[in-house]
Amino acid sequence: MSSLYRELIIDRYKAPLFKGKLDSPDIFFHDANPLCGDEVSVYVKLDENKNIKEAKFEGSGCAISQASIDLVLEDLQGANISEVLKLDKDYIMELLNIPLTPVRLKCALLGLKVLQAGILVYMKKQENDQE
Amino acid sequence: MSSLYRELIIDRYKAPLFKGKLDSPDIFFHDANPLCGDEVSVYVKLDENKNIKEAKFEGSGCAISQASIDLVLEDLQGANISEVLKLDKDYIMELLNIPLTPVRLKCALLGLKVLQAGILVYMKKQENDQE
Amino acid sequence: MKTQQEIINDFPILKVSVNGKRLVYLDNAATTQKPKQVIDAISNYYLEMNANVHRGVHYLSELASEEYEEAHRRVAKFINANGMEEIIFTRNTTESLNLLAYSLGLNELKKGDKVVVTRFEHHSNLVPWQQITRKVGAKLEFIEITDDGRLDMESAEKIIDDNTKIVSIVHMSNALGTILPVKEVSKLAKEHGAYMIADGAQSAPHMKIDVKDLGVDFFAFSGHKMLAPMGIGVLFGKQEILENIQPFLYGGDMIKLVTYDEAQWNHLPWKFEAGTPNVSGGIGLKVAVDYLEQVGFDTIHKIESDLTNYAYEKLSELPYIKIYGPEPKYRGAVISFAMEGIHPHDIATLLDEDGVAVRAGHHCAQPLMKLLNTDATTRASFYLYNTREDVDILIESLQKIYKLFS
Amino acid sequence: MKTQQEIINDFPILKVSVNGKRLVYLDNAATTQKPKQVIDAISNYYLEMNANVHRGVHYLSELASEEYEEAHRRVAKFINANGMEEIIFTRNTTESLNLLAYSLGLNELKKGDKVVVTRFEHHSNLVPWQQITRKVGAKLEFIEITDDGRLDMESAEKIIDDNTKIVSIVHMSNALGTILPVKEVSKLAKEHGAYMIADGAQSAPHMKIDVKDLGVDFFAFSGHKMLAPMGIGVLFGKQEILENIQPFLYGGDMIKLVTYDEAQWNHLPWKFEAGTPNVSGGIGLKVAVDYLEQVGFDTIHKIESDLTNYAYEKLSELPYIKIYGPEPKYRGAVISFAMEGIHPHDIATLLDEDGVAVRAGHHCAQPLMKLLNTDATTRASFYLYNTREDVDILIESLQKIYKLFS
Ligand SMILES: Cc1ncc(COP(=O)(O)O)c(C=O)c1O
Ligand SMILES: Cc1ncc(COP(=O)(O)O)c(C=O)c1O
Repeated sequence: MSSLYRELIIDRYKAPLFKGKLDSPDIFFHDANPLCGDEVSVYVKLDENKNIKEAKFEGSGCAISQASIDLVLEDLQGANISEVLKLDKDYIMELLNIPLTPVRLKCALLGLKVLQAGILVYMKKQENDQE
Repeated sequence: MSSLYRELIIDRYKAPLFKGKLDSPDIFFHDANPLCGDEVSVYVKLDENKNIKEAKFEGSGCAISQASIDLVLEDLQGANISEVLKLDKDYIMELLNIPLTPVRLKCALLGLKVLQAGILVYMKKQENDQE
Repeated sequence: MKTQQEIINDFPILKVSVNGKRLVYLDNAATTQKPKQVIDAISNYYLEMNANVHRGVHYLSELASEEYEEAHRRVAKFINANGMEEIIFTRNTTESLNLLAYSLGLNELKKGDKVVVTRFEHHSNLVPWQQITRKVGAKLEFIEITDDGRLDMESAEKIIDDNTKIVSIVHMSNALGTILPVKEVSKLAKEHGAYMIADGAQSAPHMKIDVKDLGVDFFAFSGHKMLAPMGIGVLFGKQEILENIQPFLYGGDMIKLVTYDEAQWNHLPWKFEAGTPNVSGGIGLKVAVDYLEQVGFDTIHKIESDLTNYAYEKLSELPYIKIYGPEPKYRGAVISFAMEGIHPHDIATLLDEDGVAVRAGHHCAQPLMKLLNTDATTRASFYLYNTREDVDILIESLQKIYKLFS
Repeated sequence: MKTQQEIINDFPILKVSVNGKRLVYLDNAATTQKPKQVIDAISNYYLEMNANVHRGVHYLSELASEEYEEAHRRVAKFINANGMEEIIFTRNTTESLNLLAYSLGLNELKKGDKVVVTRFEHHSNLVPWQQITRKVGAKLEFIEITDDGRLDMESAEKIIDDNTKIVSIVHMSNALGTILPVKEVSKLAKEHGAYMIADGAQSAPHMKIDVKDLGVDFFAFSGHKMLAPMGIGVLFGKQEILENIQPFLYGGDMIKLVTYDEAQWNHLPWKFEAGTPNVSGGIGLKVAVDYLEQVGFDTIHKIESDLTNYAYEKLSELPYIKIYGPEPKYRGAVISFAMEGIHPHDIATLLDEDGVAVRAGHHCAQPLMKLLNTDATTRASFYLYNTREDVDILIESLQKIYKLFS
C-alpha cells in the first residue's frame, strides 16, 4: 500500500528484534516526546574498547519511532560510541529509506537521540571517575 | 476649489460672528477632542422662557469645528433649549451642507455637543435648586 | 439557497490533489478552509482600500476605518451582542482568553478566590488560569467529566460556590466533540455572583450563538475556525464590565489622552485594541459571517449531524476502533478515535497517503487525554463542505491501514 | 534590477483614483501599500496550503508549517539574528513591546529600578512602560530632545545609570522623522548592565537592520509598515534572554507538557507564540522581505533621500510653512509640518480632494506634540514607490489651500 510504511518498518514494529531490558547496563537513558507520547529507553553494554557489545530498548509509540530504534540498535552492533555520537538525521533517513516529513522525522530520530544522550552521560561519568 | 470647504465655512472660520465671551452666562460649558485638539467653550444667556437670548463661543481647532459652532449659534438664536437638545447630526449636516466623512463629522459635531452638555448641566442645576 | 455542491465549489482548495488523490479535508476543528468570497475580500482590501484605520482623514483611511468598524457591528449582530462596543478583535481565542486572564483576572481575583474550569479545557482556557491563579494566590478547580464523556452537572453544582469569582468553560470540546451546557453553568455562576466566560472556539463555527440567551459575560472565538482568515479572533464582553476593567495591551489607538506621566483610555471597543489592527482579517471575518448566515446554521447543522451520525455508525461497525466521547446527540461534528495497536501518528500519516487530512495527537488537551488513559487520538472533524463520500474514503482507508498492520 | 516604474507597477492600489485624481499616497509611516507579490502570496496560501501549523501530520499542515517556519528563518536573516529561535511573530510593534513590558518588565524590575525611554516615543513604547513601572514601583525617565529635534546624548549619559534596568528607544521617530543613535545608546545601556530595546517600526522598512551591529537585546517592528500584510509583527530577542523570561500569552502551541496543575514551555520561538498564529501573515511578511531585499536598501535609500531632500527644499520655500524636526541628513523619509493659521485636519481634508493622502494629527505621540507646542501636525511620509511628481502635486495643492484660506 504505502511507500512510507515499508514492510520492514511494520515488521519491526510488530516484532522488534532488540526489545527488552539488560541488567546492569553501562549505558541507560530514557526520554519521551511529550507532544505525541513516543517513549524510548535504551540499555547498552560496552566492551573494553567502548564498542557496543549488546543493546536493548523498551518503549511505546508510533511505528516509526519504535522500528527506528530497533533498526538503529541492529545497525550499530559493535560500533564505537564515539562514532555513534557523530550520527545525525542523514544517517536515520538512509537507514529507514523512506520519505519523512519534518514532524515524522522527529519520531524517527527519538531513539538515536536517546542513545546519544545516554552515551554523553556515560562519558561524563567516566571523566568524573578518573579525576 | 472645493465643495467641502464652501466659502461660508472658511469665511466664518476666519471671521466668526459669534466668537467671544459673555459675563455671568446662564449656561457655560467647555470640551475638547483630545485626539485632534479641537476645543470649544459656549456661553449662553436665556430669556424667561428658556429661549436662547444671546450666545457666544470661544475655541480653537479646525475650520469645520469652529465654523460649525459659529453657524449653530447663529441658527439657534431664540431657540428653546429643550428643542436644542433634540438636534442631532442630521441637523448639522443640513446646516453645513457639505459632505462629511465620519472623522470630520466629529469636528462638525463638537460645538453642538458642548452646547447640549451645557444645557443638561443647567437643567440639572435648575432641578436641584427647586428641590 | 445554495446546494451543497455550490458550497463545495466556493472552496478552491478542495480541488487540490494530495499524493495523486482528491483532498479529503477532515481537520476542520484545527482550522477551516476559506471560500473564494473571503479570499477575494482580502485581495480586494489590499487592491482598493488598504490604509491605517482611525483618525486618518484621507479617502483610503476613511474607507478602511468604515469597513473595519462595520466588521465589529456585523460580528455583534452575529452573536446578538448589544453593539460594536462589546466586540474586541484579537488574534485568536487564545489571545481573547489571555486578555481576560490579565485584565479581568488580575483585576478581580484575590487570595483565596476560586476560578472554575472543566476537565475538558483546551490548553488556551487552562494554562492562562493556572498562571494567573498562581500569581494572585487564587485556587483553580475543575468541574468533572462523566463516564460517558459529558459535563458532570452535579460536580458543577458542588464546585461553583460563593468563593468562585470566575467560571470559564469550553462550549464544545475540540478533543471529544462534547457540547457543554453553557446556559446551565451560566445560571450557577450568576447565582454565586461569578463572572461567566465561554470558550466558543468550536461552537461559534457550527451553531447560532446568542450571548444573551447563553447568559455569558464573555465569549471568545477564532475567525480561522469559521471560514475567516488567520490572525483574527473575537472577544465579546459585556459593556459595563469592559468599561470597568483595565486594558490589556497599551499603545496607539487605545488611548484618549497621553502625557509623559499617564494615560486615559479610549472608548470601547478600542480601549482593548492597541496598535495597528488586522484590518484585512476583520473584513475577512465579516465576509465569513455573511457567508455562514447566507447558508444558514440550520443547513450547516443538517449537513454536519448527518455526517457525524454516519461516521459514528460506520466507525462503530469496525471492531478494532474505539470512539472517545459521548453519543452523537451530545456532540458536534468531531469524532476522536483509537485503533487497536496502531499509533494515531501512523494512522494520520497513512490516511494522508490517501488524501485524507485528519489530526493526530493530544489536540491541545493533554490533561484530558491523560484522564482518558491515552497520549493521543486520531480526530476527524467535519464542516459544511464535507460529504458522505468523504466519510466513505476515510473508512475505507482505515480498513486498509488495519490490514497493513495485522 | 527593477526600475522605479517597474516597482510602481507592482503596486496595483496606486492606480486607484481618488476624487477623480490619481492617488498620491504619502501616508507610508502609518502603513504601506502591498505589492502584488505579497497580495498573491496571501491568496495562494489560502488556495493551496491553508492548514493549522505544528504537529499536523497531513500534507497541508506539513506544507503550512514548513512555510511558516521558513518565514521566521527569513526574517532572522533579514535582521542578522542568529536564527529562528530569536524571531517571535506578534500582531504588530505594539504587541511586541507589550510582550516585553509584561515578560521582561515584570520579571526584571524591582521597586526603585529605572526604565529609560526618550521624549520621542510613540505611545506604544511609552504607555506600556508607564503602566509596568507604576505596577512594580519603578521609575520611568526620559532622554531629552535637542532644540533641533535630535536625541540629546548628554542627557542620555546622565540619565542612564546603574539603577537603569531597561532602556527602550525608538529607532526612527514617526512624528519628526529623526533617526536616533541606537548603537551609541546601546553602548551606554550595556555599560550599566541594562537591557536594550529598540522600537524599529519606522526604521526596519527603510534601512538595513543588523541587530548585532546595533547591539540591541530586543528589536520590535511591524510587517504592515514594510509591504507585508496587516496582523503580523516581529519581536527579535536574544536567545539566552528569551529562554530565561516568562512567556507572555499562554495556551496551545507554546507548551511542551501540561497537567491540570502546571505546564512546561515549548522551545523558542514557540514559547512566545500562543494559539493558532497568523500563518498567511507570516508568509506575506517573508515575501515582503524578499521584495525589499530584491530592490535593495541602497536603492530604497536613494529614492527616499532624494524625495525627502526635494520635499524639504520645496516646503522650505513656502514662507507660511514650518517644518518640525531636524535637517534632512538626520531624518528618514518623513516630514511633519504646520501651515500658518490652518489646522492640519483641514489641510489633510483638502489635500485628499486632490488625491493626496497624508496624515494629520498627533501621530500617536501626544506628549512630543505638546513639547513642540502643538496638538497636531500634517505629515507626509515617502516610500519606494513615491516620485518627485508626487511631491510636486503635494506642494501645488498646499499652495492652493493657503490661497483658499487667505
Ligand atoms: C515609532 C513607532 N512605534 C510603534 C508603532 C506602532 O506600530 P503598530 O501600530 O504597528 O503596532 C508605530 C506605528 O505607528 C511607530 O511609528
Ligand atoms: C476549544 C478550543 N479552545 C481554544 C482554542 C484555541 O484557538 P486558537 O488556536 O485559534 O487560539 C481551540 C483551537 O484549537 C479550541 O478548539
